[in-house]
Amino acid sequence: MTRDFTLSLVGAGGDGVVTMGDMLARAGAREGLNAMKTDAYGPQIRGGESSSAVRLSPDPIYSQGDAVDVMVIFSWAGFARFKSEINPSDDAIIFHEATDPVPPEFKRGANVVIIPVPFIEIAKAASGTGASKNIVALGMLCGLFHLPEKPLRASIERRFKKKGPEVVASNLAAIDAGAKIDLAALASDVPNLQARIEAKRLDYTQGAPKLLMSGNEATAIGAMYAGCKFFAGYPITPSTEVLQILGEWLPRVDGRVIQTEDELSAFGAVVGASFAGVKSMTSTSGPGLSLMTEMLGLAAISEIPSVIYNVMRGGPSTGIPTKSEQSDLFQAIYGGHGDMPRAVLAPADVEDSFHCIVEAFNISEEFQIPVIILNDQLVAQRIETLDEASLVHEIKDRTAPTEDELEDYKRYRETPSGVSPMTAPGVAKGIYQTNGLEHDEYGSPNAGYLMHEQMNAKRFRKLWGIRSKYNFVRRYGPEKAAVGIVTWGSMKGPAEEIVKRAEARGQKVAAFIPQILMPFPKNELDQFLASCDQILIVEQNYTAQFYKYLRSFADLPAGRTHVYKKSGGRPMTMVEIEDEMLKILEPANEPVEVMA
Amino acid sequence: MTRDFTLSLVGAGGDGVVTMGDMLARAGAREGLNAMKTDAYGPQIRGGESSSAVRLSPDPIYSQGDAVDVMVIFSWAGFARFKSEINPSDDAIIFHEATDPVPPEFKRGANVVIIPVPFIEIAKAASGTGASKNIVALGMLCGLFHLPEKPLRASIERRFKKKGPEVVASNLAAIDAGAKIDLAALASDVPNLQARIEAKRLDYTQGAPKLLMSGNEATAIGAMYAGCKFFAGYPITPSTEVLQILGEWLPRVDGRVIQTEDELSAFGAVVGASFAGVKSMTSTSGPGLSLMTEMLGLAAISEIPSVIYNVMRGGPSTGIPTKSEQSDLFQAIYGGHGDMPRAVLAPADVEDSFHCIVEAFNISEEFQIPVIILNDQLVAQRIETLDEASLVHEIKDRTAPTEDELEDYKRYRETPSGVSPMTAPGVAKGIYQTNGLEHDEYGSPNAGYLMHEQMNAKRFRKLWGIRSKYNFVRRYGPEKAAVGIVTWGSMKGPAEEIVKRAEARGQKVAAFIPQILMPFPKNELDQFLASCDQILIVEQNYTAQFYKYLRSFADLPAGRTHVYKKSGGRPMTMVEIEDEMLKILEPANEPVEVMA
Amino acid sequence: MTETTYKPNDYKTELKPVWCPGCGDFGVLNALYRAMAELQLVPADTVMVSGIGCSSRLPGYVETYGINTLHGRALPLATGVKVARPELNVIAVGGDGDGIAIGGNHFMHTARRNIDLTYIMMDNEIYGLTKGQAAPTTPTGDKTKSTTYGNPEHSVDPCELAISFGATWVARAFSGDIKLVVDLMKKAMQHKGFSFLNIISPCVTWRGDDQFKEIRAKLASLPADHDPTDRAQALRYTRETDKVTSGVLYDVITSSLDDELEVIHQKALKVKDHPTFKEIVSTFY
Amino acid sequence: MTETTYKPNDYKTELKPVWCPGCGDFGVLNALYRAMAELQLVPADTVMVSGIGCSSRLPGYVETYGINTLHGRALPLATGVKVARPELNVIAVGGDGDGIAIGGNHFMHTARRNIDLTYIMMDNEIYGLTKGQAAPTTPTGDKTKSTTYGNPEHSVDPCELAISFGATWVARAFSGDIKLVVDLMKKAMQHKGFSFLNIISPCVTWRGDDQFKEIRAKLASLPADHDPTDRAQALRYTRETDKVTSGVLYDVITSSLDDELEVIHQKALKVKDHPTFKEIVSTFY
Ligand SMILES: Cc1ncc(C[n+]2csc(CCOP(=O)(O)OP(=O)(O)O)c2C)c(N)n1
Ligand SMILES: Cc1ncc(C[n+]2csc(CCOP(=O)(O)OP(=O)(O)O)c2C)c(N)n1
Ligand code: SF4
Ligand code: SF4
Ligand SMILES: [Mg+2]
Ligand SMILES: [Mg+2]
Repeated sequence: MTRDFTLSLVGAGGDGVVTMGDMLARAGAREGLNAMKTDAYGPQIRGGESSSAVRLSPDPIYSQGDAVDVMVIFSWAGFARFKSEINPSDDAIIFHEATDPVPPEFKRGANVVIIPVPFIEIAKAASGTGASKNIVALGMLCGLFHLPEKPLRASIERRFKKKGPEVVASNLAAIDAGAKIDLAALASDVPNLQARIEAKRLDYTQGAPKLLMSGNEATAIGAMYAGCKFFAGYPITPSTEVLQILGEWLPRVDGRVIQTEDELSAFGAVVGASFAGVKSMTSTSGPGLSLMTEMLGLAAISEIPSVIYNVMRGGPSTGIPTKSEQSDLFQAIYGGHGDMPRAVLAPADVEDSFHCIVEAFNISEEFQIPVIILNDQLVAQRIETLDEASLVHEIKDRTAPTEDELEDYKRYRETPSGVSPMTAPGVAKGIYQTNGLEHDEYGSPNAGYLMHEQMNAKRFRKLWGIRSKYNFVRRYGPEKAAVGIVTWGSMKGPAEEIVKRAEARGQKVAAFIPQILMPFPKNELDQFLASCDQILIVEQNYTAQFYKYLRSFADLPAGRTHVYKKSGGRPMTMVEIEDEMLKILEPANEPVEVMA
Repeated sequence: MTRDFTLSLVGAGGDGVVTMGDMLARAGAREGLNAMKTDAYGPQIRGGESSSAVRLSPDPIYSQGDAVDVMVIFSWAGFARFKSEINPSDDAIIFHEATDPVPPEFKRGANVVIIPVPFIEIAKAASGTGASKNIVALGMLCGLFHLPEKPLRASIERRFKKKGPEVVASNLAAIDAGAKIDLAALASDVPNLQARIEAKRLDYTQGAPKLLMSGNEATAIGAMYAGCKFFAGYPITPSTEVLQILGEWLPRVDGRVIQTEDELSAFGAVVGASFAGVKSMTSTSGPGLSLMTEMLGLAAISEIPSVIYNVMRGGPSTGIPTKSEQSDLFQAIYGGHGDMPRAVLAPADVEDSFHCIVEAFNISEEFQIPVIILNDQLVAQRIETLDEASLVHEIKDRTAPTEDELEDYKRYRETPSGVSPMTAPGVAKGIYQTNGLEHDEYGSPNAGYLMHEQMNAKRFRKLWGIRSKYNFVRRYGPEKAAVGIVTWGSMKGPAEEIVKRAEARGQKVAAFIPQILMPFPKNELDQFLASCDQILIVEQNYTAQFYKYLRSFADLPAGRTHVYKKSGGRPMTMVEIEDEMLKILEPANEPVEVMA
Repeated sequence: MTETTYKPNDYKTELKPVWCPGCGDFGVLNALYRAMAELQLVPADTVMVSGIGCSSRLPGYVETYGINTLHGRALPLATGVKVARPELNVIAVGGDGDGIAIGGNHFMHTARRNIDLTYIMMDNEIYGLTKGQAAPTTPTGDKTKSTTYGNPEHSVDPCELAISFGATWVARAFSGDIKLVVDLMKKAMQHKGFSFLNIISPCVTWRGDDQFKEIRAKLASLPADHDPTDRAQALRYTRETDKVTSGVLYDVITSSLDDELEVIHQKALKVKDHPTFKEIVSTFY
Repeated sequence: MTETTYKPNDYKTELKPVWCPGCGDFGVLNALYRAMAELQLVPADTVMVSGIGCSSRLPGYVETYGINTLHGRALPLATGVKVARPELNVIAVGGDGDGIAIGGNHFMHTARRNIDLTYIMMDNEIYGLTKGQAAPTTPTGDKTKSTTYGNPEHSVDPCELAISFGATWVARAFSGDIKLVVDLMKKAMQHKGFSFLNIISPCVTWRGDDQFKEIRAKLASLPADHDPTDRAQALRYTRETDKVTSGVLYDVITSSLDDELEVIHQKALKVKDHPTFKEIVSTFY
């Protein structure tokens, strides 16, 4: 028995492995299990290879997991595409479609069990079509590994209801047929098969159903929660879901959604709508964020609240559009000509995605500043379970000017906080013109250097206020640690797991994960740095963007700071980071030099 | 007598002060004097206030100068607009149009002399029109202060030849009339007038004529020198001159120039033309640079040589389009999603502008990488004298693949330098497709994470090669110094002057000015840091972009590093930086905290 | 509110225009004050949006809410304002370079979507603010600061483009002809949908003082029987070189995106009327 | 060189298209191989440029120099290639979203300048690569991934736009009708100036398998007396909803920017023929 079960499904086009993964994760969530699922696709637009990894556990799940316990392979050719990304555990059990024999080049671990199963044949016999082989496989897996079969059946009924009772019935028949597969007959040559399967059976008791959603979904509902009433966007992988979900839902709560001709206009419309007094956002990915650079400056200088949700994929340029990488940090923090303030947030998991979007609106509205959220594709597109109770967050609104402030109304009035009273069209005494030219307190163009310095100071002063109010940081591990891991975004999962495992081994390892990157919670970081003997900065990009950013304002301890960074394209595994961390505990290790 | 003469001319629309400044600087250059001239304008498109400052000296000129020796004011209303930017010296002599009396609010220094002169009346009498009052003033100034009258007359002849002999004659008459002005009569109340004027007479002997050009002009001719044969651009202040000059000149040397619909297409066309094998560039300013962000990533990943000349104006957004600021550094160094290499250069004066553009083409062509030049508006649009002999620079070209390399041609072949053989259309065996998707050595799309890491490494490896070959740095002052100033761009002038003045005072002050900012000449910087007790970083922007960038890779000495930064809009004066430097020599001074 | 009627001067702000003496944009501005007064537009309920250029400075001189955006991006922001707050009057203004060069795509798509706003282009056939480079409207062959040897490109007619893009109301006028401009501005603002008014507004500084005279000489009116609902007929008056025909070239009614979004709103409410957050979240079980 | 004649297969690269089985783009690709062979285009002297989208993957499958650029930016790069090296054959390809949504402005200006290149649009009325959102070509009312309640926007006809923008050769064809596509591709490439070929190329994945049947049913040919030099006549075949008329809608000759730049070159040489650097510099004394 195990409390942690990771399954990997691989197939060619039409094999339905993504559906399988989805149904299983959903079934798990209904049973009250924690679930996490990540899909991967080849370059084909449709009909290409795909894979789906599902992790289920009654205990917290930190990441998709490094090694896979059980695999179902419908197509070895498909598997070939993903083989560098899928890591079967030493004693994995691999089921494969019997008509597609194991290719000679497949290197199996000594203790790995490989069992051919005639999924297609069984599916045909049970339901009249080989297409339901994925459902057969689900039935088999449930029976063998104690996966949540009941909710799976319910979900089949729901999913196929529209297609008529026969379809439902034939799919249920496929489940049954799968459950009845006689493994002993198929794998008579495998010693101890029953015991090995037994060892991988999921040990759990049913609990209250959990929500299951992706980071993009959590962002979309978070936006609605925050009161967003205008969305403009342009489709781009891996963030398009936000446009699609809000396109469906926002009109139901009196919001409006438009798809624009490009990203320049998407963010432009957001700035316009927000000027008009409506909470507004866009979503995009790297190429779109780059295109929004100039408009970001307009939002900053005209102090118009606005939110950009950016999902990071592999870069630069079109790069690797479907894979995760943490390489838009520089663009988010520094992108744009001139000195322009902005805030930058980075969710560390699906639940955070909800909190970050609400926080983004809060910061943006309260401080009249553009806010960028950087989500990892990994978090944005994987699905995770969460508790409904966690979806609660304070909501802030733009404060309307007082009557006093409307006398001789100064849109950009000097204030200690840098935040000035902001009206919206309709207020007779609050009329003003804003612009991207430097301006005086009324908003009138002014090219004087003293005014420029004053207005820069006003705009940047807001960052201090944000920093003092918003210091959303996660810290794991003991008060004093031998190694402190500093990382962000999706790397939180592995980092948290490493801390837990170190604790179990009696090692003192801590982790620091900021959800707000700009303005950076520097005090919290300084405390953390002071509490650790060695620092390991972990990030998924080639140029060590996070490390360089931290260096630019923090005093990282010389000779005791280490960087582990890597290009994206495959999630960093917990084990590789842990190995790096363990190396640091050996004294001979030298810090890395990183190019300027 | 003086060897350093600074004149400031201020007028309203139509007063012709900019022409005056121009003629005077040109006359100086012809005489072999060093000259520097900077103009300034009010917000009116035409007919608004303008001012022109001219500095002349037989000795090197480092900057436009902090204080003004002599002023001509045609309009006190015009002066009011610039008063915070013009600083008359304690014993300045101010001539003003007699019909426009000194306004009561004008605060004159105790030793400042103010002399009303009926320029308009004299002009009318001499040439029949008050419009030549600026020429009258020039005649007067030449006579009084020993300014180069002969070349001035020659230039009047050339300038007005097209308008006919009467116009020439009347302008020459204006010069004569100015020269004959009887100052003693106009300023009978000024004690010691003759001696005071005498003190400000320029002491020089005629030398070989010098070139006189702006940074934008030096850039345009440098581009031609480097072999640029394609230019695409979109007009934007303060860099439009490059488009205009190349539009006129490039076709004469078989080059082509197009004005595109926007900056995205301008840089796109450059990348296309360069792919086709032709040395290509664009010019722009902040807003345009922001718009080119996405295309920069394409140039980086597809490794297409390309040059962007960016003139920095006041930001963010439209900001202050006609004024200087060093605030596009972050965008140039960090702008863009994903990890994307680029090189960044920054000329420190007009002559450097020539060298930097040639160097930009060299780096770009040799390393197949986009190169951005950041010029300060101050350098780009002021005019300066230089020696023709200085306009010499080595030129590098793209290396064509060898026959061997064309067998099984790999456009992105792994090489130790990261530079791969690059063909151009027309070469039968060198056909390849490039793209913004991550790709393998042939250029075919490849989303594998190992390939991505490999290609990132290949692309970034080029930076090490550039760093080892191109370390264009200026260093002034003693080997060991009490204070070392680290600055860039137009701040070189004041820094160099401060070093000279400190030397004269017996203080040990050094300065370090890199012309290449990315990859940064780190070894040279480290040596400099090691050679100075205290470090003063000087830059003209609000957020200390240069300081933060330096921090991100260099170990600035803790507790001994100081930052002096300020928003743009007015050139930083030598004196204010010197004051800051002097403060550091007092031990009580504390380093500044700068926001993350 | 005590004030109930607005006079032209009530729409004036304290800012003094930065334009050159004699610039055509003064006529546009004065006409706008009058048109607004005649329509009694409520300043607080009106938003003017512009790009960057001499002409784009105009919102600063009009007492309404205003956004001076980026070069070429007036229409995206105007779209955001109108879609988010359909009850507001939205007027976008700017130059020919702003609207047709860098902003051409937004012009196309805003017209196509028939967003209910008025777009006034001050067409001077040049880039004024940057001191005289060729615009897409600059006649072929003309020498400008950026075309030493004459403009090598074919020029466009903004009204032709507007009609092709899908604008539902398109007119042309000359800034020297204030009465007509006022009249057309009023009609444009009253039109339901995207109305485009091209005002020939000479740049005396970079195109010369003669422009006013030359254009006035070419001015022509639409024939009495012109049918502005006939697209082909309307297009006949574009690409004219010998004449500048002013008046309402095109005028039809089709659905506007802001209306269609209300239709969607109603459809969406039928599917699920104001779900609570809990209801939204529950779809993720 | 030993090889003197090219067969369609010689233009094939080793890459296997990533397109879905049945995608209309296969027909376009095959037609292109044939058209190139019939014209005996020299691969080394040909540059294909595309944006981003399913269709924009095409250059990778054709043995010529190629640049897969950014979403929407094929034409600026194609312009750079052609202006810098006028002797090359330049073919730009891409999707309707790429060319009309994000790239619409470049479409307009490249057509206006009449750059001598061929632009082939694979029009599937959808964003294919991003999995099925509405494009500017998606019919009004259609439900897509981004228009749950039906597309609220008016759609455009790419050929109408091309003609309005100033393209000098405009044709429409259906990817299922390979013979005509080959023929039109050849004509397009032989045209001197900006030629635009709109190929209806169904997306079976996001628009459904029926597309091929439906379009085939609507296919119509131009009448024999169609005069492709008559702009108004050409425009008549745009915005059709009941028919899909294929063939050469428009075909005229005007100067192309690349030619005009050569005229400028000659003018410039007359002013100053190949000045040395010293001569250039001497103007700054
Ligand atoms: C992104 C960007 N590119 C270029 C500019 C420079 N620029 C400002 S206004 C302008 C063109 C002005 O022409 P037009 O829009 O016709 O307005 P006009 O001044 O003629 O009224 C340009 C190119 C800019 N501000 N921003
Ligand atoms: C700047 C930018 N925005 C968005 C995208 C995402 N994107 C890729 S292709 C595409 C649209 C594809 O549609 P189309 O051009 O019609 O080509 P098709 O796939 O239909 O052939 C989009 C929106 C991108 N790659 N870059
Ligand atoms: S430059 Fe031209 S358009 Fe601009 S204000 Fe002057 S006259 Fe008007
Ligand atoms: S998604 Fe559509 S356009 Fe793309 S390859 Fe598939 S069928 Fe073709
Ligand atoms: Mg204009
Ligand atoms: Mg498409």
